[in-house]
Amino acid sequence: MNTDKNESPMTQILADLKALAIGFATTFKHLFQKPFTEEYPEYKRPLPARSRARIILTRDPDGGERCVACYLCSAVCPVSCISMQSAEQADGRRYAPWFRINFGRCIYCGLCEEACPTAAIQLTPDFEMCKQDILALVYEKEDLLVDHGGKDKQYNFYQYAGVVTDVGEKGTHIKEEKPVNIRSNLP
Amino acid sequence: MGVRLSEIIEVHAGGMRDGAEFKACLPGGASTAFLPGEFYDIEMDFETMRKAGHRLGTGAIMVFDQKTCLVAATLNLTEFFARESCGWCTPCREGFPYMRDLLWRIEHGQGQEEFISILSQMCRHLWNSYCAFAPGGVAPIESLLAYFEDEVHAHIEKKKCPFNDK
Amino acid sequence: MPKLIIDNQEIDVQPGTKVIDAAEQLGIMIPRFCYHPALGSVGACRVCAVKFLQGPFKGVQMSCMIDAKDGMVVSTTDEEAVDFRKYVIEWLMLHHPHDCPVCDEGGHCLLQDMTVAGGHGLRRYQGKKRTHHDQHLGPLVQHEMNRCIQCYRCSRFYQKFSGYRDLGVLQIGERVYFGRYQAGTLESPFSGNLIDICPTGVYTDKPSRFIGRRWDYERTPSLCINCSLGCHTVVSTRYREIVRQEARFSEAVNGHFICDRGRYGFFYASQEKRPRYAQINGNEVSWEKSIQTARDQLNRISQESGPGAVASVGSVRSSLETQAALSRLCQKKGWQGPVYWIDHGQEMNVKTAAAELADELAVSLRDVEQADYILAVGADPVNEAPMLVLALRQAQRMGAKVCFLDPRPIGLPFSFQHISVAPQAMDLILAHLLKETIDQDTIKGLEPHEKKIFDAIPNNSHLVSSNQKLLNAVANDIRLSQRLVIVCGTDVVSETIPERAAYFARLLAKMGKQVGLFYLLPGANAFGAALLSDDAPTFGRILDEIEAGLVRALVLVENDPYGYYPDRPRLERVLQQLDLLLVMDYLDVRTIQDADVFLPTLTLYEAGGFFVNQEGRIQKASIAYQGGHPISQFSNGNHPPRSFRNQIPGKEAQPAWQALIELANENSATPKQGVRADILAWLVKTHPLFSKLPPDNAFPSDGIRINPGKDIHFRSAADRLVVPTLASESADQMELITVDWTFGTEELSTRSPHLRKMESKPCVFMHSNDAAQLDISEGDKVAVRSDTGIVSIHVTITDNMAPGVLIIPRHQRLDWQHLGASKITVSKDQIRKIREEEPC
Amino acid sequence: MLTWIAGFILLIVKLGIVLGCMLFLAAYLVWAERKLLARLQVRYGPNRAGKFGLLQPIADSIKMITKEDIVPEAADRIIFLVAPAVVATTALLMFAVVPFGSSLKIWGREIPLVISDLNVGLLYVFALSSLGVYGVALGGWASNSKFALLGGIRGAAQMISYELSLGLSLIPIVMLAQSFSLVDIVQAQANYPFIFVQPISFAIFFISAVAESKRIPFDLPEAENELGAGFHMEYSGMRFGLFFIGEYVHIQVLGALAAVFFLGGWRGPWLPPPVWLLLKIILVALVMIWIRGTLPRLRYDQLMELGWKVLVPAALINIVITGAFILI
Repeated sequence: MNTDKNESPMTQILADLKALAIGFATTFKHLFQKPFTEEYPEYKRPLPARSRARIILTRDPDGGERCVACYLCSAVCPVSCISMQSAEQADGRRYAPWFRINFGRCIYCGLCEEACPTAAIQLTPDFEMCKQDILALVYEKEDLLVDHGGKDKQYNFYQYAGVVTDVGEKGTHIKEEKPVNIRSNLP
Repeated sequence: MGVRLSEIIEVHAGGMRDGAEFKACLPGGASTAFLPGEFYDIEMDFETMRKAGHRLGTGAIMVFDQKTCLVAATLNLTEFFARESCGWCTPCREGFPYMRDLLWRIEHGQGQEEFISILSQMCRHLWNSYCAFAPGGVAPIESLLAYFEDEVHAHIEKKKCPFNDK
Repeated sequence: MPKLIIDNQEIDVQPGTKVIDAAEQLGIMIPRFCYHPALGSVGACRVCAVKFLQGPFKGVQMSCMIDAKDGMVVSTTDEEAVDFRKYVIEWLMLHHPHDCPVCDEGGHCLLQDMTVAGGHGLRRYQGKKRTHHDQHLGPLVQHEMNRCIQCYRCSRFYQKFSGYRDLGVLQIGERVYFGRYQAGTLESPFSGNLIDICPTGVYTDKPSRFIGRRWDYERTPSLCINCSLGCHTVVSTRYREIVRQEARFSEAVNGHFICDRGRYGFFYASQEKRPRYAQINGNEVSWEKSIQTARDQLNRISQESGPGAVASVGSVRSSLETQAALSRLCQKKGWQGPVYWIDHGQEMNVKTAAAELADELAVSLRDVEQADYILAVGADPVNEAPMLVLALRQAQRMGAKVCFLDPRPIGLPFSFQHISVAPQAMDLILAHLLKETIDQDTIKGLEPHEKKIFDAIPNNSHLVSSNQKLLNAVANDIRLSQRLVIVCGTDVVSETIPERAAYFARLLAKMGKQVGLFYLLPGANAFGAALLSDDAPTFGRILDEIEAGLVRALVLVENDPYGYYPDRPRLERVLQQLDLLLVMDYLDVRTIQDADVFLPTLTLYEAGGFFVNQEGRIQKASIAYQGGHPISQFSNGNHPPRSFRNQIPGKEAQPAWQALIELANENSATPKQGVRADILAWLVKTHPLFSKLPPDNAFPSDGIRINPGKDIHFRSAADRLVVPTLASESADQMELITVDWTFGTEELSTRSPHLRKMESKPCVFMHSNDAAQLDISEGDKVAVRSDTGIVSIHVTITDNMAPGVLIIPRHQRLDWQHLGASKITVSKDQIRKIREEEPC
Repeated sequence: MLTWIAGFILLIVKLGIVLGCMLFLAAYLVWAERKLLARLQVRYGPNRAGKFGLLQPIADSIKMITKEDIVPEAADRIIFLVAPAVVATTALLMFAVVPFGSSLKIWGREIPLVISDLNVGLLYVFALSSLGVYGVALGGWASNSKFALLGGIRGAAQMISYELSLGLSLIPIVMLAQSFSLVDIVQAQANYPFIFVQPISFAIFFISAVAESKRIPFDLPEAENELGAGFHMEYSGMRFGLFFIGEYVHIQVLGALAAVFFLGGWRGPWLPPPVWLLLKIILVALVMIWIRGTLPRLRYDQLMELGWKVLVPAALINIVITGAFILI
């Protein structure tokens, strides 16, 4: 209807009818095309590694849990589907005694992964996690924790953090000087 | 007062050593700026020095010849200031070690061009510290960047100290 | 009134206001690390730099160091200042560890905020980071020195502000270290404030370590009820559990700080042992059944033996609502009570304190800081009301002199005078001091009844002689001072002293001085109890009547006689004789075992309520959470249950006032809504004093002060104020008094597992002369025998106390309740040295 | 008496057959629509339940019947419950006057192949069609939800606007057939279907009919991307199903009416009349599906403009022209 004003109404109507005809012809031609659809259970399309689906908790290269229960993922989660409790391990590491993600609520936005300072929480391409019982979608730490480092195999937060854990004493971490000797007057 | 710097060096201090040429001097201890060659004949009194943008300081004159790396000299001075800071205010306590690190990197061939701007900005900001220690301490660095910037650039470009042949 | 312009906005400020505060009044928050309103400005961090465009100062200057002056034009957004501040943040972050995720300060960290706000996101520094070893600073404060940004707040608070010396700065330059010379528990009972004032995570809260983040906490304004000062706090709740308590700024009461007893004294609320279900004879039943049973039984006893056969005991730790509901119940049913006081002495002391605290004499804790002379009588602030120490310290820092008249070994973190006399002699000394101080003109101008009191003061030269010089000096100081505060305790003092202190204060006021009167009371709401317990008997009397069979039913409302009654065998015996013992409490008190009917009640965190502190200030605590089992206990520390419930588990308990009103009503159908408003309306009606009580939504944060003055009737002062004659001093007799300690004696805070670790081992204090006489040396174990029992305890010998006195803490881990009374006399042969392993 | 009983039984049988066919057809129309739409969009469409997804309608109905029937708390309960039935019933009732053959002789009885040959059949159709809008408007209103209410109001406005052009487009037919009875109208097309003489009428009728059935491009009452699901947003389970069935029955009715008014009704060579009618109905339905697969939704103002400024004037002009021709 937005054609030029100088055109006569008849030309306009004809143009409109032509446009309509082209539309109908297009859809009509589609009838005889082979559908594009990939039929899901028979054919599973390989997903890129960075697809956002099921969330995992990874481990650092030494096998320790990466999650330090800093609450950043739960803070950033727009649907509040992550909850946890932090506590201290015997070696001084901060960890989560329990960690829960309600996948019934999760919208797989990946903000938790972005917020995670230790590369612990990561999203994986595995999206097939449909359950009959909605409570079965509430994943506990046991269900989330995996035995590998996910996308980032090397990172170990405690090598940078500078706190005393089994990873190292003060001054033994990456880019750290030996602790200052406060009893010495030497320069 | 009023004695010319050249006179002090050549007459009272017995002149430069053999083969040594005057390159710069610290006119009054570690917390004064380098006096480059153009001030060789300056009169050593408060008024003249102030006019030239310098300070007389404590009167302990240190002379550097052309074979001396002034970056290394400044690094040495900054090392001293970093150690002597009392630790009360942030610019002095953290600024000097930071500048020491940057100078060390420049001297040891790890310098980057942006270090120069960081250094000059920090020099300006260290004037806002609690006492007069930091403004004094940045004087050598400020003058290094003012008069001998080429030398600093040479360090960065060659990725080593040009005075160190090894 | 200097008028200045900050960021194009004009503002008038009080002379002496710093530019940083002037900006804050305009809503411009200039970054700061070292500046703290309580600690003052020192210009160490340099992050509050702004640019002064016009006026007496020019260029980039620290806004915390410069007083606002007329004609100043200040820009906080000037490029140079912003760039400098950016550099300051960069410098501070050079060595800051990469541990925000595991740092408890994360989420309320000033450094974090400023770093993000200043836009510093990438570390340009390529060198190695400086590290420090951390120290163990005791069970309350966690130390992580790597995070330090050298703002000096901690050492300034610890040494300058509070006066303790064991934590401070070591080293110079970039090696500056904040800590103790040797690792060890911090000596100050105010160490928790380090956590609040540290702008980053060097000092973090150990009991709440790794529990949660600030943004997950529900934070509610509350009150501390661990002593009578009623400091303002804010509690953090998470998963149905109070996890942390911090100081809340209060202009009138505690300022910015609170003591450790208050800070960590809240753990009783989520104790695992806390009773949460109603019981009849030890069996859990429903709340309704319990109420019904109690009501029927009480009515039956009331009918059979008259209403006087029922007695009720209230508590000084209950809210005003509970106290009022109990009064209303007793009035309606004609029961005896509510009883609040252990014995006549305590009753007299507290009631006198409440009555004497006239409006013109009452001062707040913060007013004490303004005094130039402080005379403390029978008060031991560190142990009785710790925050008073900080107030005294501020006064002392400003040049005030502090003098203590007390038998106990007073320990304060600053210099003061201490006249150590036996409790009996205190009144005489005070009277003497009074006589020495007041000038003749004032005496002549006295009203006849006041003159009579003055004339009744005898000459006690024999008693005074040993302290003559000190007393004269004190009297002289008092005469010279202008702003005095008399602090008076109510615990170890004899019945005449609170009144004498008030009399002293009145006379000093007549001398033209600005005088304040500051009482310490035995509980958070003792003032309220004093106002609401008109003619009730003491607890001792009630026990007599139970023994005589006159009282058959006893209602204990949030009151645990086992905690304070000094004759435990008798108490046990007498409580057995009752036909009905009804106990309401939120603590796991011993009486629950004896109770026929038990009703669980709510803490102030769950029920909220009003509390009247020792200066007559009504303050409000808000409801922090709904109660019920903490999730961590409910799930055994594992993940929380996955199923839903309609009701919060363990939430059967009701506020005590609710239970009391349900008892008062004849049928069970008492609504849950509106009961509190009813009680308050009743309170206002029956006690006109409370008519000033503002509505909940308009309640001022600092509360309102009600000072009855002489409005409520107590026995006339003139009849009472006679100086007691000193009991004949026998060299063989020792006076034994029981006292409070900062940690270990107070009912609520001793239930905190963390403060448990702070408790010292109970010991008896003894003057070195007495010890020498008895051949006892430091650390020996002695058995002190009284008429009713024996207490075996280690000895601490000191010169810093009155001779002839034994001082025993009412420590929860000590069976001091076998002594028979809180003040008794024992002869020296009743003190016997025993071997360590010998049972007593 | 016997005749009356026989007539009654006959009526019931006819009703049963028609109703059964209609509902069956409605169910498979849904299947056909999904399937065809999918192909128009280069997809497969339902292909899981049975061969080619043929059991899909059954699966759907089982699902809908077993789903929880939710009534919103704030809804006007009675109206909320009745509204879907109004839509479905009025759509079904319209079929009462549609002839699906001339007549049949069984055991010597002349059985007219129409449930009821009303002499005002056309008016009856319009009356019911107008009533149908109550279901939409009331359902939207009773849900007590803003989207549903908006959908209901839009539905009412749309119906009123297009009812007019729908009615006006049929006046020439009545003029030609000289009768309101649908049977007579079909009889009048014995020589040629009216579509040849009244193409403009047919176009107006068809466009209005699509609008009447609230289908794309006129599905503003349920416009998913603005109103969620519009008037039936709060409906679930079989109540939603009733709305759904109502819509597809409506399509059939409109197809039948189009066939009766313009395509010669049950007339056609070789095949039995009801089959011809059925084929014509299906043809109309398929065209509607095709339209759905092709055209985008109109904006509300465009919808109103088309109705009032194009269709109604065009229909009026058409009447005048037809009248002139008949008079001449």
